[in-house]
Amino acid sequence: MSTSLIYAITGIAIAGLGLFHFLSQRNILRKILAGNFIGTGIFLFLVSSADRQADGPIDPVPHALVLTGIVVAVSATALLLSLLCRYHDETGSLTLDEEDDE
Amino acid sequence: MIPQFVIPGWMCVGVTGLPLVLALFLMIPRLRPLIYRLTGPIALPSALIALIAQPGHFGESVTYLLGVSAGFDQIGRVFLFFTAMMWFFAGVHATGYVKGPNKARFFACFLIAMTGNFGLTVANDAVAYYSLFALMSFASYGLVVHSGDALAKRASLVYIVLVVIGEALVFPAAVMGAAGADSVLLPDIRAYLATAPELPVVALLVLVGFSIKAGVLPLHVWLPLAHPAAPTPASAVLSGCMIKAGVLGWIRFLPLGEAALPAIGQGAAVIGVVTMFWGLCVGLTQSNPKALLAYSSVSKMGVMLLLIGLSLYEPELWKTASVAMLVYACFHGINKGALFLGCSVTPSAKRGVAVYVGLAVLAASFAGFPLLAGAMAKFPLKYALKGSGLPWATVIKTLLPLTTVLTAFVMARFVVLARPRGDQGGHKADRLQTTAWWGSILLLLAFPLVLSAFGIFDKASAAFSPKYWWGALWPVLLAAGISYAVIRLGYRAALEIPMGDILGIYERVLSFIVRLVPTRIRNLITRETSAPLHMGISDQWKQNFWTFFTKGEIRLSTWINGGLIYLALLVAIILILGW
Amino acid sequence: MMLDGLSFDLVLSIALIALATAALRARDLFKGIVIFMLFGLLVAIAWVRVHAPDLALAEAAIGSGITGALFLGALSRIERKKQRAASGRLENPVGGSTAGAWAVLLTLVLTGQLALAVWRGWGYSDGLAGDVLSRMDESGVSNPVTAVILNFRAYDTLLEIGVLLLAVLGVYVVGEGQTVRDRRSTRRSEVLETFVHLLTPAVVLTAGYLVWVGYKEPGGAFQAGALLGGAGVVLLLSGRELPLHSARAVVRIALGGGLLAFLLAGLAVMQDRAFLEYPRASAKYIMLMIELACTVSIGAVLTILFAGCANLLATPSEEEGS
Amino acid sequence: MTQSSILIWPVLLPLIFGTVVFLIRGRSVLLLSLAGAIGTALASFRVSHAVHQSFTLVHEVGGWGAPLGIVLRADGLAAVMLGLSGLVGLVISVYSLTYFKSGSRKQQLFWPIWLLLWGGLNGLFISGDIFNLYVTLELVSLGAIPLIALAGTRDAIKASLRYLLLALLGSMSYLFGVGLLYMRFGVLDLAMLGNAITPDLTAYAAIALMIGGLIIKSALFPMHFWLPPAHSSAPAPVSAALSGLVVTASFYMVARLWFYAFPALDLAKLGQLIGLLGCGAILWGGWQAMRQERLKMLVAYSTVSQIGYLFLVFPLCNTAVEGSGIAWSGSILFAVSHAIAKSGAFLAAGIFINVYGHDRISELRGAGRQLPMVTFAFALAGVNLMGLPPSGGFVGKWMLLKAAFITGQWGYGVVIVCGGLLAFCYIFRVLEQFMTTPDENAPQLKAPVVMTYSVLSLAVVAVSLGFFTPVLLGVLGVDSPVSLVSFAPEALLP
Repeated sequence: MSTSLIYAITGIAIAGLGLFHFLSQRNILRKILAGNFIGTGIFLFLVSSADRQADGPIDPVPHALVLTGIVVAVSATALLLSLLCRYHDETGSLTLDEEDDE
Repeated sequence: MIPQFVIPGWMCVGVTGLPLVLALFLMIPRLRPLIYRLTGPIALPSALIALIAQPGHFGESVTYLLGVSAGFDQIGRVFLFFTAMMWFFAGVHATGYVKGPNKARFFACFLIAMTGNFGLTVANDAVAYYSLFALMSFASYGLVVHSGDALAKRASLVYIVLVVIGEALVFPAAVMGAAGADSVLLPDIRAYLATAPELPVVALLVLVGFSIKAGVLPLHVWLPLAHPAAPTPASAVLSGCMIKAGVLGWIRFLPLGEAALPAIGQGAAVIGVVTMFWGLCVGLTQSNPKALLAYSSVSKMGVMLLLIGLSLYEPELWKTASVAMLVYACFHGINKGALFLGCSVTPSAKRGVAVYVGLAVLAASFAGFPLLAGAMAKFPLKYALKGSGLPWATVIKTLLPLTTVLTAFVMARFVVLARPRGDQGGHKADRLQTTAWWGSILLLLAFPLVLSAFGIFDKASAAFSPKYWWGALWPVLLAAGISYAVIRLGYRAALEIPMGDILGIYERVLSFIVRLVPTRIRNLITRETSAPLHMGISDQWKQNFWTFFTKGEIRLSTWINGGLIYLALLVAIILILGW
Repeated sequence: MMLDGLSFDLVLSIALIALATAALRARDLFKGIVIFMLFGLLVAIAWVRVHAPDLALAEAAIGSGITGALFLGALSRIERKKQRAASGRLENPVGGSTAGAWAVLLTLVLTGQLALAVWRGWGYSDGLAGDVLSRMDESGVSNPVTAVILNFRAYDTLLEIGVLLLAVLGVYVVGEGQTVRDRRSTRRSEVLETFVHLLTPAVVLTAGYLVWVGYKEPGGAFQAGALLGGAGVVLLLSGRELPLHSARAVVRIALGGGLLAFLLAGLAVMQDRAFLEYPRASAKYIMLMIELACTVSIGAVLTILFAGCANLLATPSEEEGS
Repeated sequence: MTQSSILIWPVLLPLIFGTVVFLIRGRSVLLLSLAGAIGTALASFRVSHAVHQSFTLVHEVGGWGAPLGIVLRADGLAAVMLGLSGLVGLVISVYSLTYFKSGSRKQQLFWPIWLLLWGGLNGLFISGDIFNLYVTLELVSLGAIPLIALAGTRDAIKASLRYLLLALLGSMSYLFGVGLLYMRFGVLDLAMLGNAITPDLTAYAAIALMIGGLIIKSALFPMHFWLPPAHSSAPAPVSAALSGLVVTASFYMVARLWFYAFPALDLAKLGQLIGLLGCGAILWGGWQAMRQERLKMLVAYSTVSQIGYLFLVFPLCNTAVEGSGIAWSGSILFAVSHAIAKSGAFLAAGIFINVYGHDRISELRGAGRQLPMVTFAFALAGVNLMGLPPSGGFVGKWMLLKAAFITGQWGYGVVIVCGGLLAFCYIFRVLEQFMTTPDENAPQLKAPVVMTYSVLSLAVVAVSLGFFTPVLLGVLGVDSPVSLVSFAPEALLP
């Protein structure tokens, strides 16, 4: 069990945790937060996988991928949050399901 | 037999596309009056080609669709000729007949349907046949719906629903044949099907699918609705030409004469016989002359199906049966088309006796009066039936005179119904319309010439032998006499079966199912139908069914359900792959 | 060290999972977001542990810093509408229903499957580390991560700058027709003001340094841009008027400049080469130029994303009207 | 400039023009946008043409080549898709010239987003790298969502919020899969991955994540529920782009991965699962389309239904059965013709909304008389959706059906036919309303000329696409993953 494998598994656990809350929370702000946890979990896994060869060099490619991923995540989060705010301004609601509209 | 010439293939195919080209010019409003006048004549080149072009292969192109191929054999030639002639008369007739705001749309649909109808007679591959058949069928919707009144709407709805069902049945059959033969060429498909294990499936799909267009019981219900609803020239080509496309479909897709399907063949023959009588009996009760003619068409298509069925039962019969079908289809196309055109000439005609004579000739011919087309068409038919080895074929043979008598009655009733009446406000037939009608009568009288032009006269020439005259004469005389007596006595039909007869049953069955579906679609299907929609299903059940479809989508789209599905999907994929 | 490496890793992992749980199940959403930011910092430490200092910087700056700020901005805007109850309280996610039980079960199974997949597939391949290292001298930089981002896989980075631009455009779209919050309501504090005054030049300097150092050591445009963005957020919070709206040419140039510079640089070298194939001799300078332009753009983008979430974008009509 | 450099222009041009039209203001925005659109379309057509003339084009961005750098590849499939996006994109652009009010903020924001989105799409089609695919997919998603929100209505905001949340889940899922694959096989290049991949749990988990994510993005039943609200509430040209191109792009990615990156694996069982979902989509989408009261909702549900057909390629194209490769060309043809027809249908719906101010089907009586050209265009698009000849939809269905028979999976054949019946029901319902004679005093209405003719051109192309099947097959055959020989129409020649 190496350092990087521990973090890789941790990353997957965090992603799973995020996924559960992403799907089961109704409050969208919480959903977005959970989505960020999924993202961070995946990034943690990716970054750890760069270090998977105990003695080998660090693979810089996953680092570059994660950097891209972080930027995409922050873009999507910002867009989501501003959409949510607009939605909230117009409806006063923070949930999306049709059943909650009534 | 007239001389035949080798005509370039592109020309033979090209003439069938001329109506479509003409239709395109309708987009220019200034040209429309001219195009209305050209609508009839545009059919003549096709008739000419059918008459003089050497049968054979016209060529193919791999650049279009899935590859297309064209050509015609004797059957296609004859079909194209009488089809083109009837479209010609109907087109000329339509020029003055059709009026109103939807005139341009009518002619567009008329010309497109014409192209489809011509094209399918020269189509040599399944894709082209299917495509042109669909083109014709869907364009005819515009003809049926033309007037836009309640009757037309109902008729067109029933028509289009059945057309689509027909297409849906033929489509897989065509693909199945093409997939097995690994070719879209109709001869290849037939050759493959002759020995293919899936032949019964394909045969059933083709028989049922094209039955709709042909108007065979119990799928005939659109005919008696559509023909009265459509403008007269449209009815003429619908009944004279387009329903024959269904018959041609059977011929083109089934390996007739090469494979035996005893069970399906017998079934088809039985349905053919039933259709034959059903059409005559119900037709007799009609009070709308066009509905009556429609039923008579149904009856005649029953004859066609009977021959197909017999040939499927016994492949050797196809040799004689094919000639019989050809002659019969040709006769029926011309005669029925002329009868329909007569419907719109008579009501306003002040020409008195002449119109009566014309109508009488048509009716007599249709009933099989000696020396006229109907009597000639019957001979090959009798030969074919005589050759059948089907155990109960003798029953059919003995019933044949009965159909002759019934047909004569139907025709007598038609003449009575179609007689000029002062109280009918209807259309005033102009000179051109009347001329077109007379033209079609002349063509009918020239029927022996037509047959000899195509080299099939000898099969029907027996009709000229005097020893058969009496057999052809008595049913007509009997019917005419009884009819005269009935009219004199002032008897009126006690029973009038509504147009579309068993459509009411369908509607009841349908409405039973329809009750289960939401209102919107229910409105779509049952709009303006006569049958009351009432039946008792438990409300609870209805409720549940309703909820399933209205709420189902909403339930599906809630986060937790969507999420669960997503999770389950991922887990399932990993499991089934990694198992 | 009290703990040996592995034990530290285990403790940190458990802490990360615990923090994630705490953040997601916090009763108060504000608290949840703060925990999320804290979580981000710990993740940065974890990344240092797996030898990813570049990313530790980026995660600290963007992943937790800017993202946290975005959340807080949005939350404060929502709560200003006196909806604290709605946004704050944690509802029982699925009401203890069977659906909830299924969700737990399926997530567990899926996570287990994925963890197993990672476990089984771990350590088979070297990846591209060897390829990258063997061609480092051709790349014009000495930091492998920078080499991948700006040279080997520069095309990805180019498109990603496009993604950022799209996000900003999206925020502008969403901000259309929104009423603008009265900015005077933000109380100005002397201390913050002074702090910001001192901070801004320092941040700009640091950002420049990060870009420069990125060639050899951890750093680069994203980290530097994130710093600039952070500075922008602080400036906005301190009540400073910044040009934010796309009606202003300077804003558009700041936002679009990075992408355009990147595209033009890629095109300029295309005479007899492939797109983005820098000549060996000038590769370093071209990349530097691209990075500087992108740093400005990223900083501007992040600032405006925050402004969008916190409803600080004015629509032009209102600007013109008032 | 190397020969393969023409490959990069369909991506570069829209990105450059998109950025530039964002930077500038004033009258020249429209001019430059149009120039960008025409340029992009021409560049795309040029690539398609070049591929058709010769062979797969390869462009190594940065000159590094695989596995280190990113490789762009335009094979037959990519060339067909590029041609599609060029055509549909150009028409959407022309339509949009007059759709948005001149000089409005909406117009100013629309053009840069649309051009960047278009660039992302083209980038996606030619990408030869699984991570680059992710970035382009993000470019497309983050372009699509602002465009929906551009409508500004409450529905649109809600729909785009929902869409973005799901898109985020989808792309995270995909990224996770990419990470797993890279960890296990050490390459990102599609072709190299195709050689390296081995059947093990890691690969399967990655496939599940990637395909699962893409199923969300391509709205395959039962993950379709975000699509109808999103596509129906967007501005008309946006709906057209989304239903025509964006959804198709996600399907394209699945196909690309399946046939180019995973061919070494036995995915038959997964193919059956996806096939089932496809059948569900065809039936459920068609049924729901029938129930809609608004035209755009109906068209959007029709997309759900038609997407199902595309996914039938996975169960039907079975390399073990000779001749089943026809499913491949059938499904791609179907995708192309659906994209064109659906864009046409949405653009036509946009004109109805523009003229009537609403799209309630029951109140569009007599539209056939009042707006004959638009109605005609909608009918032609409908012909394609119903799968009637000679449309591309017909040929696509024919090929799929044929594959169903060849592989002996008749069940799919039944669903294909039933889907056509459903399509007839929902299209006919609309057309019947259009054909109804309008009220006596209904005013004569005028549709915007540019918009009308752009719709009409799309509809005509969609309907006549079937005629050009051999041309499309010729392009598609360049480096095709399955043998296209067995259904070459040359078999017709004596």
